[in-house]
Amino acid sequence: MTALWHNDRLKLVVLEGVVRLHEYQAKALLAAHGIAIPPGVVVTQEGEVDAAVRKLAVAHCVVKAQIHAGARGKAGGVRVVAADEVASHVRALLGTRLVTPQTAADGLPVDSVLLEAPVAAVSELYLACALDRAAGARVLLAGNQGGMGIEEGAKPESHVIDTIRGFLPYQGRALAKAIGLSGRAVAAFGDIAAALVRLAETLDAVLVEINPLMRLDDGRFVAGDAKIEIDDNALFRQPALETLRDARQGDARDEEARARGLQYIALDGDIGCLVNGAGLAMATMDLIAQAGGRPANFLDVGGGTTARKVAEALSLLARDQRVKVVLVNIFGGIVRCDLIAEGLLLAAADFGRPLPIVVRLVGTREAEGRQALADGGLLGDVTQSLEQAATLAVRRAQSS
Amino acid sequence: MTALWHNDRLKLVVLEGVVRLHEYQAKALLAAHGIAIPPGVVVTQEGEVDAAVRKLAVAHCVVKAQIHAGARGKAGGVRVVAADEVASHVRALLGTRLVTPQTAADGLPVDSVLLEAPVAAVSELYLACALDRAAGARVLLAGNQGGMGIEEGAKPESHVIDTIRGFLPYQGRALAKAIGLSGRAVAAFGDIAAALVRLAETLDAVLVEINPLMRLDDGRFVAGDAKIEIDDNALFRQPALETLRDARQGDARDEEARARGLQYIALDGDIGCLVNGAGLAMATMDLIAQAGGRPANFLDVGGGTTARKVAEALSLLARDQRVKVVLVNIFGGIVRCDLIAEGLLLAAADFGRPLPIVVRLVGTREAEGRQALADGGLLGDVTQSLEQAATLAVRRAQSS
Amino acid sequence: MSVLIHKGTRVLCQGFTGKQGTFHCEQALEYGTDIVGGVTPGKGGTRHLDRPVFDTVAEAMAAVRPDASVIYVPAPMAADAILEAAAAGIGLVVCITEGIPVADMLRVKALLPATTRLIGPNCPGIITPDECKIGIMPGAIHRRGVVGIVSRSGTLTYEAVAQTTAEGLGQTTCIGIGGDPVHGLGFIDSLQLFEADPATEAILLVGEIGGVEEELAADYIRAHGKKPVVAYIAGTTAPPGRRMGHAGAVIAGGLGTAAGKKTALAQAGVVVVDSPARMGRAVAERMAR
Amino acid sequence: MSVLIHKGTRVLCQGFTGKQGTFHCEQALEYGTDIVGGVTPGKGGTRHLDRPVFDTVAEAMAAVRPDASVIYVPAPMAADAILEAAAAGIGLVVCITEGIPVADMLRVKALLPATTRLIGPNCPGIITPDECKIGIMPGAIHRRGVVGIVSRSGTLTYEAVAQTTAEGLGQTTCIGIGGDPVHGLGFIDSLQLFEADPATEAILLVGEIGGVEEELAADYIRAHGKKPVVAYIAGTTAPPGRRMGHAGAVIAGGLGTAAGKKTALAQAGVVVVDSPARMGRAVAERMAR
Repeated sequence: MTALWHNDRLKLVVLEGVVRLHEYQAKALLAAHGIAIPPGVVVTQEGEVDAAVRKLAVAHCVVKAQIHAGARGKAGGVRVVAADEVASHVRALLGTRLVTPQTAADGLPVDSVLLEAPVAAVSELYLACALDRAAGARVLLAGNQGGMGIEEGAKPESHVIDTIRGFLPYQGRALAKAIGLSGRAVAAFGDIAAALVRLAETLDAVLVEINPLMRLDDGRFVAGDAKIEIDDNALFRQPALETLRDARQGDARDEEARARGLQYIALDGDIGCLVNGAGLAMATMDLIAQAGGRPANFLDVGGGTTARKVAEALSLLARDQRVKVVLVNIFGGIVRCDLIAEGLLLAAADFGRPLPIVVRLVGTREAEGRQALADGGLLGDVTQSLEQAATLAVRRAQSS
Repeated sequence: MTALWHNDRLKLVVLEGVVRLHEYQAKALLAAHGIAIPPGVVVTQEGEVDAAVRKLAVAHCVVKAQIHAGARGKAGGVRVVAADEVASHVRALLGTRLVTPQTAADGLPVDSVLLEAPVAAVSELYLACALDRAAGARVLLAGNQGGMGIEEGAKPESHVIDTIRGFLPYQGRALAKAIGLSGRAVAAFGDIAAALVRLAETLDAVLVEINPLMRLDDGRFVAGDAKIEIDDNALFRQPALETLRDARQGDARDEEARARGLQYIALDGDIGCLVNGAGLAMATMDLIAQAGGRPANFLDVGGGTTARKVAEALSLLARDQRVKVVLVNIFGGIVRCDLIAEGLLLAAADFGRPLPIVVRLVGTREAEGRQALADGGLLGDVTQSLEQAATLAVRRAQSS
Repeated sequence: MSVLIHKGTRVLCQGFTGKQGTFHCEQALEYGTDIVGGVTPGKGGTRHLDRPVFDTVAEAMAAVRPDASVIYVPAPMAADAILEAAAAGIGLVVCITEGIPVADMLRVKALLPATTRLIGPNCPGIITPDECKIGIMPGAIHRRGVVGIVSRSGTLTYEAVAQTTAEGLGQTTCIGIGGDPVHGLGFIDSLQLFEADPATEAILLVGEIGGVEEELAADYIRAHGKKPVVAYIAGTTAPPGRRMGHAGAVIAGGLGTAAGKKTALAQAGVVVVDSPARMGRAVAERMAR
Repeated sequence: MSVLIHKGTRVLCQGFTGKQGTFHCEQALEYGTDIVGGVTPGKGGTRHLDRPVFDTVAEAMAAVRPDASVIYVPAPMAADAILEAAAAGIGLVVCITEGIPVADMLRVKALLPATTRLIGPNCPGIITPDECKIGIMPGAIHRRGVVGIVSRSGTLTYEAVAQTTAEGLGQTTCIGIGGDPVHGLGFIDSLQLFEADPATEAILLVGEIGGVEEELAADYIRAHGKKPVVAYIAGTTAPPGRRMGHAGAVIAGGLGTAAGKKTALAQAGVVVVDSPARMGRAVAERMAR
């Protein structure tokens, strides 16, 4: 999780469903925008370590597992080791799954490792450009306690960016003064702050975070760690960034669903949910929980879905062996219930295993839809009641 | 010359002293911003022609000499030839100097030739993003008569761009309607106009001109020719563009002066001018002309110049064999006249040829400066009068 | 009575001749909406659905004087379309398009003149039953009545509508404000409109996790609310830190949880229902008090 | 009397501790200018030239209440410095820096609040003889007197000053507006100020080729000018299409020629001199009429 504060004024949101970049990718983008980063080399095989360490020419090396989650230090994913021990540490990391307080229980795969020269910092700061949805603008956040301490530390100073007028270095220097910087660091911080905003704007990033921002004794700064999240709605105009997406850092089912244009999020339960509309999908999950069950997923086939999409979504759920029952909840608005029924029948014919299904189908041509399900011999429960559908699904899951 | 109009409303200025790009470089930048260009290949040697023509796979080819001047067509610098005749045409162009109505009498060197597939245009338009200094903003200009006709044709439509709010495609579509476009061309034109403004802003261009902008029968557009001029004051943040500068397209003396931080422009006369300050330099040229002489150059050593710069500038003029006399006009303000005198003596000692010099030296420590010149044995006239200096210089030029 | 739109509202459609624009305008015309024309750059001068097509909103404005515009333009060009409508002087812009880049909406938000109200983007639209339907909601589930509905969600709004219809209450106007993190009209704007509308007797607010708009709405209701408000907040069981479909629906660092929103609303005197199946019932019960 | 600056003007310097800032502030202090402090980010809290140094203009504003700021900051950061001064509420900003990117000046022009006047950039500055010198002009050539001088050029201004001093006329205030195509204060602004200043008995305008500011000034003089105006335009012999030193001095497509400017000014009743050596003489003769 990104650092966030319970702060009535900031009203921050960090978007999910964005393209997340690895630390080394984010740092390369920072460097391209004039922000200093430590000398570093990425390795994906143990065999590349020797050349990398020679290139860095350091006695000690920071070995950083590249996964899309923070708190790596606590989990052994970030270590400072002697140059001759780097290879063995890289070997121990590559190919494993790293579990940190911010990952799921099964962790995330370590496919690459960043080797960096250590940085002698006199202090660690925090700097981020995020989205302030209450203000309807980007916001720059600066704190004089970065690193691990940011989540417990003092509230950072903030500057809401005027979208039209932009952000200039002098505003960054004011922020520097506000967090107590003095001397050469004032100008350097102002420049970095302005560069960070420019980077966010140029790359359609909804979050650019440098934590820690390491202050050197000569007043310069180096980005110790970096996180960038790109607005996926803007990828059509950021073709270079699309290629930075690392599908292996997401849930495989999430990625498959994404490829089919479905909004899917894997959860821990056993009741598969297939709903049209995000709000209704969340409401369906709420109902399942109230009825004592546990949803296996969030799945939104879209407010204006199609029979084909519904069929694909149902097949996706059926292939998930944890799913003991599927609850279909479709409010046919513009979409006709009879066509949805066809899609359900198509997919249900091909489950390949016994899988109870509960269907709630209402709205446009709902009578024809229910008739079609009956005619097609759907082996499941069909109801008009939202609450009854949830209760039925929970009962089927418990009895299977 | 760029197309410009005697138009009280527009008050256009196209800056000089900018970095000019070749057509092929400009087109590559257009393409990177989503504006279509014809398929093309640049060749710098005859041996590259065969492969280029094969790659283009066309029966006829447009052969375009790459120089920093327009009106190439009238001078044979743009021709459509059969594929098997391209090589001989390229051979005839490369290594020559092309003289067009827009070049100096000795033309410009043809070091590269662009080979393009012909474009079947149903009409030719004009589109440019320039600087409107009266408005203090960029301006978009659109005309429905492009190509050679633009300078005589109807006044183009214009849209002054709000620097802060920016320019959006819908404003480009309004411009499209204003110049009489209809059908698919309306949307396409709007997109190109917006892309052109974005390009100008992103690259610090003071001029981006597409002339002609070729309209195809399906409503799409292709850039027939393109001109981009980059603000040289902004090159510090456009490192990629600095490398596109082609020094061979400028006067060699201009380039040498530029490298030494002097503002120099070669002219046709025989009186070398060395002045501190651009306004005073122009005034000095005016005085020379009024006295019946012809300046060999404009040379501004800077309002706050140094003895070293003055010495370098004087040496530069002495090496120009057309220069028969040098007129030095220095108003010592912050700069001390005695130091300037030292610089003059330093360079004058080393002329290597008999070269009369007229020095007008006034301002801070002018008495000491004149004394220094006398003590140093400067072989020339020294005066305090601006008019007398010009008259003397003209007389020396005429009698040498 | 109603809010924002009524029988006499003249509606323009941007993206008129596209698949979405065509389909939903057919539905709207069938419902009785006074669609006076459309805009598709390049198709100006033609006719579509027996209505004139224009190249630009400015031309449409001059020719058919629309009061409102509905936008079905694809996401990359949607911000341009919103600002074009605003520049032409249209007072109400309803943007259905989903997937607009956040940066585009930041610019729209900053540039939108005070004279133009924006609903959406990424929303079902707005409907005053039996009078005017602007958007993609199924018209048939609505009934003219007394409940003002405002919602961040799409199909969940339809649940709310169907339930209030089933209760015999009907709706004055239903506003889908959309699920994007940066959008136009908000809960508070909508509450103000419903408070000022004599025909609206009760307000049903459908929120979801993420952001703080429900919390700010609670503050507003506590200070200014006079009419009964019932609310449902979707996402009680959503895991923190994951985006649920909308870009807007995400719980971050404890902000924007369903529990927090429910508490804030309840403390402002709002009847908060836990079950999405009980929204209509709760409104009826609250009104009967 | 004078325009814009006088004995009591409190001057701040941005880029105070740099080579340019130090040298020219020493000169200004020697001249008697009331320099109250300077700004150099990172040197806040120190002293320089026996004056306090601040990290930001806002801090300087709070501590020493300057009326004006002179900027010697390098070109890449100069626009930032101008806008910082304006944001801190400084009413007169004089930017000496040359080589500022045009795009930066476009932004400055668009963002500068009406409460801040900008002189420059790429200019010698402004001086009221014997009272206050803000900029890089040599103080010694000036004499307190009756001519208001406004010029686009640097050293050519010094010619004008030296000539009016030699004629015994002296100057009220001399304003160098700078040679860049996009700049702050213009000819018309300066003419307005001189017209309103009781001490100014005549105005000397020094223009050059490029742009249309002299032509617009001619329009202004024809309509509003009451005081005698003498003008010289540099660049009669400059070839079209080449930039003469300044970014601003270029003749393009027949626009901005010296001949055109001279004609416009002469038609407005201005005495136009052909020789730059006769500016002072011409003012004296015009005043003697």
